[in-house]
Amino acid sequence: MATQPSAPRKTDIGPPHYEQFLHPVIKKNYGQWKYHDYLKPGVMVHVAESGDKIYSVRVGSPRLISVDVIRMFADLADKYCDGYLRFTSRNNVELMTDKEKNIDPLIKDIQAQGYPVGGTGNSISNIIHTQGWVHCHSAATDVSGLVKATMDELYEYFVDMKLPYKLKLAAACCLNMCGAVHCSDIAILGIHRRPPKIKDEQVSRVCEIPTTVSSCPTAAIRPTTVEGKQTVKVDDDRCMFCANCYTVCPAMPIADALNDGISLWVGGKVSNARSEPMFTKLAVPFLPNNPPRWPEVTDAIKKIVEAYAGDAHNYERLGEWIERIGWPKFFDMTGFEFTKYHIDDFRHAAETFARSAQIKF
Amino acid sequence: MATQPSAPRKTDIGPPHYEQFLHPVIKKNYGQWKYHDYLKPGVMVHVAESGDKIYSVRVGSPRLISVDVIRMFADLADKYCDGYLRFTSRNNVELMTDKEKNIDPLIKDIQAQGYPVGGTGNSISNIIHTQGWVHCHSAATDVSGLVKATMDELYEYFVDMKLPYKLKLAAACCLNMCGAVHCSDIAILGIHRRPPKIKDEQVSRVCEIPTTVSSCPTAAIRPTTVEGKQTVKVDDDRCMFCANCYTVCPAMPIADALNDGISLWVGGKVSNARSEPMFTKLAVPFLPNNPPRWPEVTDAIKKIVEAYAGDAHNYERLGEWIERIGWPKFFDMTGFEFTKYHIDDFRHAAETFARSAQIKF
Amino acid sequence: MANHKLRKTPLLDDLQKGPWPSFVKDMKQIAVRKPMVNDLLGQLELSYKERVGHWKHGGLVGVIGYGGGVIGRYSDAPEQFPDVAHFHTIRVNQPSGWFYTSQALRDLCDIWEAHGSGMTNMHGSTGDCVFLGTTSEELEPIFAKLTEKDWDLGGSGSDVRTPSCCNGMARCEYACYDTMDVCYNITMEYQDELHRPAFPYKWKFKFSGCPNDCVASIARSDLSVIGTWRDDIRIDQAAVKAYADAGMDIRADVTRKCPTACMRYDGKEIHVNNKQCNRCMHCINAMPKALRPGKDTGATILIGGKAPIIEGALLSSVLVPFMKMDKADDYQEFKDLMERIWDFWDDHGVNRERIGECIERVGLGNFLEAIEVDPKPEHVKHPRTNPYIFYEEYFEDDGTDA
Amino acid sequence: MANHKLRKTPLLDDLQKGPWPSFVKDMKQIAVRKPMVNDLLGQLELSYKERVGHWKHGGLVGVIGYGGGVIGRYSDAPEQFPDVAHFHTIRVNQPSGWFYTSQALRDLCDIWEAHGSGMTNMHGSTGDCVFLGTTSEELEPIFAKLTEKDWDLGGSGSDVRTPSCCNGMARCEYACYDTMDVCYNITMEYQDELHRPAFPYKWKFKFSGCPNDCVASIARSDLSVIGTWRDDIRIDQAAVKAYADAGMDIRADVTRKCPTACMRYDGKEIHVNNKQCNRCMHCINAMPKALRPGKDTGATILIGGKAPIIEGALLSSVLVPFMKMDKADDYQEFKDLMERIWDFWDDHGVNRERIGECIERVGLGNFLEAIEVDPKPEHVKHPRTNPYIFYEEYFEDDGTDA
Ligand code: SRM
Ligand code: SRM
Ligand code: SRM
Ligand code: SRM
Ligand code: SF4
Ligand code: SF4
Ligand code: SF4
Ligand code: SF4
Ligand code: SF4
Ligand code: SF4
Ligand code: SF4
Ligand code: SF4
Repeated sequence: MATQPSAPRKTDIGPPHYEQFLHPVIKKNYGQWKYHDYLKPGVMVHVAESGDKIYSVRVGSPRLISVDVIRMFADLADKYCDGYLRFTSRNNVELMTDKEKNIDPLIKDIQAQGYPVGGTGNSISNIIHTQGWVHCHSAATDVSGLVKATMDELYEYFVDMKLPYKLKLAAACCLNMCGAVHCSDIAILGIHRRPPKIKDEQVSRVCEIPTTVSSCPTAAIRPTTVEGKQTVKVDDDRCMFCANCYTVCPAMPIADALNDGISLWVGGKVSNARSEPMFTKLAVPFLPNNPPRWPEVTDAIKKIVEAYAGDAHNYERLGEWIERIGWPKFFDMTGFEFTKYHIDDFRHAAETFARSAQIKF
Repeated sequence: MATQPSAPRKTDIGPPHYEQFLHPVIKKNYGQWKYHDYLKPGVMVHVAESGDKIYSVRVGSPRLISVDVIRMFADLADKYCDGYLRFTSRNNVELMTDKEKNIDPLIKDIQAQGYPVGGTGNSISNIIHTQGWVHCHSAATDVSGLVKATMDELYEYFVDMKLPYKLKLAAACCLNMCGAVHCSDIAILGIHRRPPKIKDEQVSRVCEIPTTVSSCPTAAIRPTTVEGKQTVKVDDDRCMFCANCYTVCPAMPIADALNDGISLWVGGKVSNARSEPMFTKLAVPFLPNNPPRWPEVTDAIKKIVEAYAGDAHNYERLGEWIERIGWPKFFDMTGFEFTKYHIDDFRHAAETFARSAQIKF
Repeated sequence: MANHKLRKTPLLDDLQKGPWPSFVKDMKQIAVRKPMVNDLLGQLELSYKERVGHWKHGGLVGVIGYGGGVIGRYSDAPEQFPDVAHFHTIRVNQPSGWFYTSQALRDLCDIWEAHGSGMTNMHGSTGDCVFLGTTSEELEPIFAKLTEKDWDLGGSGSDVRTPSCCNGMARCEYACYDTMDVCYNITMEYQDELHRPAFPYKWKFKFSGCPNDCVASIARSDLSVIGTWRDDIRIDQAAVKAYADAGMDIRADVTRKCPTACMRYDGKEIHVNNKQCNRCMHCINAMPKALRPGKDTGATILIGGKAPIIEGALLSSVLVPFMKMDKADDYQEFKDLMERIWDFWDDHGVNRERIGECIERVGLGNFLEAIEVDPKPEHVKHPRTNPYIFYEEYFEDDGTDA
Repeated sequence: MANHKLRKTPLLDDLQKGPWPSFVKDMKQIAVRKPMVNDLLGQLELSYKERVGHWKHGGLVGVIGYGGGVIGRYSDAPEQFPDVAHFHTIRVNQPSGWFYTSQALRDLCDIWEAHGSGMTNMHGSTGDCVFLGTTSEELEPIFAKLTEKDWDLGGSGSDVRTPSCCNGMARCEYACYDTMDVCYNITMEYQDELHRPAFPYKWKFKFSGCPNDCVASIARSDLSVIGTWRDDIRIDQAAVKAYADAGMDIRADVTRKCPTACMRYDGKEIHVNNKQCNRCMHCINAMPKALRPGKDTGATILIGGKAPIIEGALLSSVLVPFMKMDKADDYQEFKDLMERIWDFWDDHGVNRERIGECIERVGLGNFLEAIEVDPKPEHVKHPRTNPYIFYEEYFEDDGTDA
């Protein structure tokens, strides 16, 4: 259902060319950078072969921001950065200037607006996250709120660089994992725990039954007829609440106030540094959905962060640390219970069983 | 079809108790050994807390031996070892004595009989193997011959301890892998490469059709009718020649003179030392079945052994060495071609894809 | 100023407290002039109270001629929250590396102030600048104003999704190819594929300048391009000494953490066995002033990364160990490869199956054969361990090939 | 002496040459008095010529009251090789650790000389002493003579297979429990299960005294028992010094090869962080005079190892991280565990499915629950990475458990 056209119409023009958005010092030294250094938390300098320098001040952002906030950053860019700024792949804002003397006043102004400077080096940077109850129909929780609650608790780690190494968090509101949840140091994941409730009257009208049936990874869905209407039924025992059926068939809502909640995952990474990229692994299978502050979730995350902070080596990502000390030790140190849910039972489960006599006592 | 009983009948008595077979020095120091040392290739001494010593002389054996050979060993045991001897988990013979002075004469007598002393420490010990054409209906090749041909070529590595570390070989005559082929440093595996030829007249008589159908890991077998008789048919494209159908249904012979042959595998191990136990990986998908000496096979094995001998570190098993240098280098050094057959395409194939940007150039 | 009644949001109000910037505070401010945001807050408060979302499954909405770029969204309680009865998002294709001028941002803000809620995501997980919340009527006017200012929409649905890249050569000394240029070039090349969904499922490109992979391309894109080099790590031994003098424990923090054990520090200098180095970046990361990637740079191309639905998450796997990313040649080698891959996908893909799953189903060996890439040991962690080989040929009894 | 014509075997004859002892030479010698071996050579020569085997699928043969221990075998060319028309093998249960006296071996040889081909495998891959080639008529007489001399048959078919073990405490300083005694005890305990197949498929036990696993138990047994210890590695620092003095590069060969990096050599002494040590054995193997396992010894119990057919090979996986193997208690803890496992297998196993495959199908978590073993992080390499969790309980709308 598209709306009225306006004339004359330009299409397929793509994004503006990036060059016009580059600070002159960046444009001049493009591809000619030599090294970088941290001046303090949130402040980096990049030095070019030419000797030129560009200073970047990184600012934490909730990502869900209004035009007012964007304009505020635009004003700061005008005042200190010749009108140039950028966002990072973690949704932080970076204000860049070639004038070292601008740094401190800029930081002051930023902080006065209630925004924190940090997120560089051995810190917890911004949390990658997704829509939650703010915009998505699939959400099992609200990640904007979870992120706010969590970052309030972890604030000290954002504005300082006191961790053994960088710690990357992500949050996603359902198993689709639009955030980088499957490969983060710590991941917060909204989950469903109850099979979809089927609106039998609607199924045949709004869904393609064969597509719906085949959407289920565990073949839990079968076609059926209820009161003369074609619909589907779910074998509860085979359902693991992935919601893929709901994605293709709106008549199978799965969100459920009593049963939705949060799971926590740890030890993933993306970079190729030292160890290969790895997936996150289950740490806590279920915590209650407890807005507005999700205290059970933030408590558990703090336990993980503190165990890591106290025990990891320099340059050791969370997953690398756990691999060194061993998973039994991790569960010991955090006090999390190890349950049968931690043991994989999906497709390649058997690849995760411990198949050696190498055991720590 | 059992034969006539003889009376009176003893059953379920189990094997004789091991204690009666232990040399007095072993019995005395049972569980009280302190350390061991190698005196020369094939000769170990174990020293007990008590200071007692037992010397073991290890003798290579083809495993397929007649009562004459066994009696010959029994004679040697009587002459030098107070009548005690044992076999190892790799089918070598071990003659044990508490008299150091017996060692050299014993070795002389063994060698005079045409048997080699060696297989200890950093050597190639005996090849674990199976029945082959000597006794098994499933065999794609003859492992007794293959082992003889291979050990003739690798003899120097048995009677000496000049390798970087121990190198364990195994051979099996079909995918059932009665030898330790799936976890050896180097493995020789007899393979079929042609779908079973179905004896339609026999199937319904000698096979259970549902069992036969369900025996196929790739669901290549379907029931059918030929000239009014119930039988099965195989979808050639789905067959990967595992012979599991033949194991349950004799009317589906799979051995085929033109297509059977040998594949070579590398880099497995069983021990937990340093690295976890690992499976062997495909090195050469197909070499011809070329009795009596299988020169293509022994050549390829020598290439592997020599590359390993020249490049591995001390205490580095073949698989550990390859993991260090990388598979590309292994294929480089041996000159083996890397083909699509090397890339897994069975159940958990995707777990073996290279999923990082860590690459050696 | 507001002629609408501001919603009471006791639960959300708690999130106005605390040191981290508050989206609630921000929204409350803008809600004063934006009824849409006011109702959004109201509905969100309801979700916080009931612990369940209140959006309906999205419908198909969009701008004329495009199949993607807009996500339709409707409230399931429109009587209660009429101003978010329709609440669609618009994905605006961000510039390479998320660089902006203040002016460009103001242009975007003005458009959104005029035609939408005024709330955004800067940025969406895929990389777009996301305009959060408008009605169907506003879509064409927004699109007209965006294109007038040289902006275009990003992807959604079964199409090329908005490509993204790290800041690369713009501000990073590690960049092994020009991520921002490739990202721009590829985005322009595939405008049709981006705007008009015709694939079996979504297709994501992400470009990282080095193996640190700062856009998480290996985890979150179907086609990941990660910079690397083939020659030797450049070493400035004087700078090594400076690190040592400054108190760095080079053995503990650098050489002993090298995953291939190919580095040695002799107390004075660092030595690297470059044949053994796997370009992990660790040593360079730890000593950026002393160590640098080599000069024969390019990229590793990987394929198939994705989130868990349906068969479990996949990291991208190596497709081309090394490709020069040749600007002079307009990245033709890369585009030719894409052509062959998409041809294959056209033929073999099934609906809602990502390319990574498709390759898994068809077999990596068969896939490589089809797209004319030679199988290499670099494609696998290790060769197969199971003996279930589908040999493609056998001899008939008369000796001919079957 | 022979009144049969000796077969010509030109291809096999080539295998009489070369330094490794020749099975052909041996067989040729015995063929002079054993027509069976003469025909075996003839048929084998034919196989070498035609490159294909000549045995038929085995039939069911055995001794009265036993379901296993004999493998039936028939030639597919009995007219050509009448003396191997029947050529069954007999599996004789070897003694623990394959220790013998010369007298015991002679007894076995005499029986086999009288009633079979005289050829053997010393030993079969499972561990049996294998008598290779006899006819159905000879089975009972052989069995009678074997039992008279205190020997019994081993397993075959869907039963407990002949357990085997490393020489352990008999001649190895590393043994952490008494492998030979446990192997004997378990073999005696399960005589019925060994001789009368009643399981869904075969069941193999193997016992290794330490993580070196000299009987390859982790790869080749359904139930692998591998010795280990819980306390600290014993260190004799004087012996460490002796190794150093003798020229050993302790850092290169020992401490740097420690997989957990929990060892340090300070130039004089070795220090181990025992909490971090994973009992891999490497350092002990490298310096047997200086390092020894601790004194609080026992075993790790692992389950599910097997060859590839059908779902791919499996290594055994951890079932009980540490169990005291308590002789005084007649290994009751171990036997109780076996009881629970076999009960489970009875209920859930399917025909020709090994326990490792069964666990994979049912789920390790469910299996552990059924056999009353608490799930522990030691059971897995790492917790699950996919989010597909079968939560077993949810609340109904009225708040009750469903
Ligand atoms: C700005 C940004 C790229 C961009 O185009 O936006 C960026 C910039 C830099 N990254 Fe990054 N990385 C950025 C996201 C990432 C990501 C993606 C992510 O966070 O989701 C990764 C992969 C994450 C992972 O592995 O899970 C990433 C993995 C790295 C690493 C490797 C860390 C490791 O595992 O060892 C380095 C090396 C280092 O830190 O020394 C690195 C290093 C750097 C350097 C030092 C590169 C340079 O010389 O300029 C930059 C400053 C790092 C810092 O924050 O202290 N960057 N970096 C991203 C900032 C995000 C933020 O706001 O916090
Ligand atoms: C006699 C035997 C056990 C038996 O009861 O029969 C045995 C005996 C010893 N083994 Fe073993 N191993 C024996 C088969 C094995 C096997 C199984 C096999 O070969 O199929 C393995 C696992 C193989 C694998 O990992 O693939 C095995 C892995 C080891 C290891 C670990 C090697 C490593 O990976 O680092 C050691 C440690 C060492 O060599 O220092 C070891 C060490 C030893 C020691 C030194 C133990 C001791 O202190 O007495 C013995 C002499 C070793 C030698 O041959 O130099 N034994 N050893 C087996 C001799 C087989 C043969 O005739 O060659
Ligand atoms: C807006 C955004 C989240 C955000 O808050 O940033 C998003 C939102 C949605 N994603 Fe996503 N995805 C977004 C980035 C991602 C990413 C990350 C990325 O692209 O780097 C992923 C993981 C990477 C991947 O593609 O595998 C991702 C994996 C999914 C999936 C699972 C796909 C899979 O193959 O596993 C779905 C389900 C589907 O496609 O049916 C999905 C589906 C959706 C839908 C369309 C909901 C649905 O069930 O149809 C969401 C619409 C929400 C809404 O109302 O706006 N979204 N989605 C991201 C796009 C913004 C942008 O354009 O910049
Ligand atoms: C004799 C022996 C090989 C040898 O030369 O040593 C042997 C011979 C046969 N094995 Fe085996 N297996 C022998 C040890 C093994 C081992 C090794 C072990 O036990 O440590 C294995 C691998 C470990 C395992 O069990 O997984 C082994 C895995 C198989 C398999 C595959 C089972 C699987 O689950 O993958 C089969 C097929 C079957 O059972 O249908 C098999 C089947 C057979 C059959 C019965 C053939 C068949 O298709 O029915 C063979 C009879 C040959 C014959 O004519 O005598 N044999 N078999 C070994 C037994 C001797 C003994 O009692 O000491
Ligand atoms: S993670 Fe799920 S709920 Fe959250 S935005 Fe993505 S699809 Fe929607
Ligand atoms: S939620 Fe997932 S597992 Fe459950 S029925 Fe739907 S598709 Fe199947
Ligand atoms: S490996 Fe195959 S052919 Fe060889 S003995 Fe075992 S079952 Fe028979
Ligand atoms: S050989 Fe294996 S794959 Fe082929 S039909 Fe028989 S069981 Fe199936
Ligand atoms: S991926 Fe590499 S080149 Fe790109 S920003 Fe990160 S460190 Fe720099
Ligand atoms: S880049 Fe990585 S592998 Fe290469 S030398 Fe540096 S630390 Fe070692
Ligand atoms: S497994 Fe251990 S205890 Fe047994 S023989 Fe081997 S090294 Fe000795
Ligand atoms: S046993 Fe292995 S893990 Fe333990 S200290 Fe020795 S080498 Fe290290």
